[in-house]
Amino acid sequence: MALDDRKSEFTFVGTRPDRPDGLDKVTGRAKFGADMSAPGMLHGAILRSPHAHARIVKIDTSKAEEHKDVKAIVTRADFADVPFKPGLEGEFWNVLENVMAGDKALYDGHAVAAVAATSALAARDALKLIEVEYDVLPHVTDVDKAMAADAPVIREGAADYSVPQGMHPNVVRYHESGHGDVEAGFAEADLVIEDSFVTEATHQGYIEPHACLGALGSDGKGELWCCTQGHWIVQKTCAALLGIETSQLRVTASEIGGGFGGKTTVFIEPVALALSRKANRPVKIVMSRSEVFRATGPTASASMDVKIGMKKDGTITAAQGIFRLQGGAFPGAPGDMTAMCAFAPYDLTNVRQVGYDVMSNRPKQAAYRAPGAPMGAFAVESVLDELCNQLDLDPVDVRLKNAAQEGTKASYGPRYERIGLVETLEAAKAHPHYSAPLEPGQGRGISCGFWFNHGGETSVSLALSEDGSAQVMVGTPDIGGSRASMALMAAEVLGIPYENIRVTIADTASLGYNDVSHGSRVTYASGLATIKAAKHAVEKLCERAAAKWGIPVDAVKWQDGCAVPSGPNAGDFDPMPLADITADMGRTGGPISGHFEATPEGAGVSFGTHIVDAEVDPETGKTSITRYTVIQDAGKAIHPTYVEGQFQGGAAQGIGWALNEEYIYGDDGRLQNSIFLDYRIPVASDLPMIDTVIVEVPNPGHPFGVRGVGETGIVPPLAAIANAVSNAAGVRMKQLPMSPPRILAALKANG
Amino acid sequence: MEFHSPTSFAEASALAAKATGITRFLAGGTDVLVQLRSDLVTPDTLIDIKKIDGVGKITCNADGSWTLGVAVTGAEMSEHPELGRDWPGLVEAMDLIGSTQVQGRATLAGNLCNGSPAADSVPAMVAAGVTMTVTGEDGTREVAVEDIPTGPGKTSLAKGEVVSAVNIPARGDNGGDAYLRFIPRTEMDIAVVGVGVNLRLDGDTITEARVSLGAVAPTVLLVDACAEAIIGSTLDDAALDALAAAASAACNPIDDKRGTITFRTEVAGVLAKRAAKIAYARAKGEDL
Amino acid sequence: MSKLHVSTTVNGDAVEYLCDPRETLLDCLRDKLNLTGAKEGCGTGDCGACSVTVDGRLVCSCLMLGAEAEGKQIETVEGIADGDVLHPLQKKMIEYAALQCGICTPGILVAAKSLLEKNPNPTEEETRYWLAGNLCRCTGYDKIIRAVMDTAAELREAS
Amino acid sequence: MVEAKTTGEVLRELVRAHPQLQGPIDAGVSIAVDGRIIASGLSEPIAPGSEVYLMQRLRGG
Repeated sequence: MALDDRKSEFTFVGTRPDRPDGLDKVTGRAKFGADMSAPGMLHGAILRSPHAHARIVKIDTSKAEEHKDVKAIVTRADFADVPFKPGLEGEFWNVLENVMAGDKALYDGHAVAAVAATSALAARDALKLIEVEYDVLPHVTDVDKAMAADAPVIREGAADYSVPQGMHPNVVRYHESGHGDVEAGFAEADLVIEDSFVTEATHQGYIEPHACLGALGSDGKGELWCCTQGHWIVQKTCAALLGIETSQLRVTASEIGGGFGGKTTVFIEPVALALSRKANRPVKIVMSRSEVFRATGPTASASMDVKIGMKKDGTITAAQGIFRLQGGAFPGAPGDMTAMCAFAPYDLTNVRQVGYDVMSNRPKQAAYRAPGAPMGAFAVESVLDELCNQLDLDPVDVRLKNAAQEGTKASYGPRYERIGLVETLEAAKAHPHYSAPLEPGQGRGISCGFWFNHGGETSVSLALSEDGSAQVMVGTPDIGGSRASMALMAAEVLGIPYENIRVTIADTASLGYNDVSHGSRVTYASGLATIKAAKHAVEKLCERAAAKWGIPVDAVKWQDGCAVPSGPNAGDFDPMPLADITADMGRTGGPISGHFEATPEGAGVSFGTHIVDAEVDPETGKTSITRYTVIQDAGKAIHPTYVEGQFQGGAAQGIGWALNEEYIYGDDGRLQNSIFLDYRIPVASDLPMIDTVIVEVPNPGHPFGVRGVGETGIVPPLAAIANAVSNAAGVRMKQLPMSPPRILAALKANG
Repeated sequence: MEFHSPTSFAEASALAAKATGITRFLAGGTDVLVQLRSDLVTPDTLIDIKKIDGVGKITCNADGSWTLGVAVTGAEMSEHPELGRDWPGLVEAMDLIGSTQVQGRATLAGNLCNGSPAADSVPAMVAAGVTMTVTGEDGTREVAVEDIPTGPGKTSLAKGEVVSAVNIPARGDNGGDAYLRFIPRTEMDIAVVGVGVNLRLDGDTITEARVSLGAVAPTVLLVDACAEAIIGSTLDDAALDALAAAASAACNPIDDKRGTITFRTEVAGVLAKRAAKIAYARAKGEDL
Repeated sequence: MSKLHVSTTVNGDAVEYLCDPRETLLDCLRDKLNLTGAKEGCGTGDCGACSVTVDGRLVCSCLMLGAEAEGKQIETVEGIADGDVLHPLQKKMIEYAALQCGICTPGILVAAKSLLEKNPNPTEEETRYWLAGNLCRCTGYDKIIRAVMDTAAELREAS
Repeated sequence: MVEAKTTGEVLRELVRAHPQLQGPIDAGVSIAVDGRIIASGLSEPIAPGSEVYLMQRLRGG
């Protein structure tokens, strides 16, 4: 799309005003998923499989039905008949099968039945009265084992067109890309290092468990309130799973208590609606934390082989990676994303990458912040660090030497537009952290990271009020302060104060389709749409001013919140402020609004470089992170404080993933650590302050230069921390998390 | 579930004695409520003992020993100036359990009766020689802490018996205690290994010692071999190595989500040394 | 399973409710008193989103039964502001952008207020350890810690 | 070799010339035109001499 309206001097953008929902959120007034209730409301609860893999022989609900407080029970039979297709093509079927098991329970925690009762306790009690007869089947939860010839087959026919002949049926998608001749490249190298790496599945770990309140009638009309990253996908999916028309279901997104990719699909929402339809009363379902861990989307686990050749001067001659990702009992593990992102920071003549999407008896993976990218970066950047160590080269210099720039043919194919990787590396090199001395026992690591960023379907409306204030309706749930960013961008275009703009997350009945708040797309795409919608309104404001002045509309321009005459023959009029035009808009042609809808296609890829210091206790293998610096290209920071927050949050999640977070399965295929006590996300005392540097290399695909910032920040930490820990411990750590038992074992093995 | 709030231990004991099904006493509730909520244990009878007179008191007796009510929380122990001066290791062990919020509720008796081998306060109590007063239908008896847990989630308390007081010995002269645990984070974890050390000096020489290990066996262990390794020494390197070896040798752990057998065995020795050094310094009057 | 009648005081208001003995204080605050500011993030006392004070003591309301609230003084996030005047901590949380999604914010505020009442001059380490039971997944804690410490400094100056 | 002036035409012409591409295209592809990744738009113009690159459709978190 033409960006004839690019802007680089700003009045409002780049300032740091208070967020519009701040007061609600510090007073407890903000309504999150579980905070809504309705007259006559019932409470739902879901019965889940205790087995990793089992045929469901029989479900006897008769005793539960006799419970006096039970008003409805649903099983798979209460959902629509959605067609099965291989791969991601049949995603509705995959989601339905995940939401409520069909013939088989495919993982520990898989939903098999649900109850609605007059209280939450009664619903839980009633679950215990449902008798399920299982025929337990062999299971597999490890990615390498799931690909082995003797692995139990999760589902025949799930593989799509991409999978080469002869692979195990659990391999359901395959990706291969690259360019040049890697063998020739390895032959040119002075040193080639090839190594294998493993990462465990982690959970997005949002503090708000999934919650929803649904009402659906036998007339096919429904209402749904839920915490989600995207209520249109909820609307579309629920309608498909329940066999109703999409437009008859109105979905309102609550305030959302974190998502990080994990709330981009549905789990309990169709169940609440099915129960509601059966009971003819509103039904609320709130997941427990244990249900969140067992039955919502963790990320994929990975097993990876990376081989890189380098010359003595640091030039990379060839790079190859094989990335096997396990995404639970459904297609979707982002092996393709891992492969495409792994080498993306570098300008490579010879590169080849292969990604596998493998099924196992685990919950269906969901996106988690730059899905797939952190694992690949861990493997690649670890090998790069080892090459630097062995060739005695500075790790930042080597990355600078090989860094991708504008015009570089990316490892995944296309050529880059203007990008900011070099700028982040130069900032890293100049940062005092990089040259600060280390204490004994400490090590320093650096890593680069890449993420594509995303545009996506977007629709925004803006309406002006008579008093000259503006309301903006956007369709992307605000997870981290995006209402403030939207208001800043609208203020910039309209020329009215930030405080005079109210941004609302519209429900599905109030706006056209909006893609999910994911892919770091909100500030980019909803921002772009907000800017365009505001410009649309400005055009109308100029028309009204022209009519009032009696001059042609092209003789009016918009400046600092006022219509002003433009050009030599426009006439001599005082600037007409926005509020003067809206004051009598009812009498001068009616309401003034702006609208914009599109799929913006210039998201602009993003790079970051992280520096981290770690200290390892050689006697116990315990690691502490002593210093952390995030440097990332934001294109243009609309609200810099929230950009910093995204950087810091990404780093913190990466620290958890690198050091302690993991899905631990027992031999029985059951998840062992489904509470926050045992699934160890970082606590306040685990972390240092996290320093940030915002690099601004404007994205040519956004009027203000915005690049998304939400996801790239979690790509470098795994590798940066692994490099720091490896350098501190004197032994290369190849498995995440680098928990103390693993570090101590590596230290012992190393003598 | 029936809920009772008796006003005496005799009443509490009687309620428990006649109850059928699963009975739990509710002090801080930080374990009972978690088990209730997760449907692990849903008691048929829950007896809240916090309405009983005196359960919130910390008393220093004339002989220097201490009596703590069973509802005294970790936070109250940490805030008590003299208790922490006498038994810093014990107070710190209690303080390690959970968050500030959990400290506002959790109790020594609850931590003990939950029966977890990884309970942080228990090795510290064992090392300190703490006893529990137990009230049953036939009156009260005094039981050493190490004799109460019999396995994960199990205790030696009979039906109708309830812990009614915590008795901490007099500190006496030239003594010091310490408790260290290993967790992967800095807070909010269950001990992977825990070590409590309590010792007394004559000059520079250790004359008495009790060393206790947590999370390395089905119950918290009182390890005589550890004590023997350092008694008679000035905690020189040889004694420390012997202590570490004895600690590791006493371990009988499992591989689980929190740690491996190898790791626990190794780290038990490491922590035993570190804890002994702290206890020794405290016995010397150094402020740690 | 008969219900228990509980009389208690929440944010200075005398309230009563009937609860099942299995219901937590958090259940009662949210479902019976419609005080939904305290959140259930875990139900096991590990996340702190349900933090309240009971007789001045910071606790997780998910780790206390509704029945135990009889006769107590309970303070929740809804009681932190004084009428239309925000508490300095609330102001600083907004000013520092110390919240992203905001689900942990009520618990952080209750816990931080309790810290500053007990220790008006906490170090960064003391602040971090006091708040270790309040999980935040969005911010990396940096801005939260800064907001709390700056509030402490401001309150010290004002007093 | 296909002739096309927009992203949509590229996909149509590709399937016409290579029917085996129907599967991958149905499964979702993005087209990069001179480096800019077009996630879904069918009407994005392709200038003569542009570099066009087909990728599996990107997903975000």
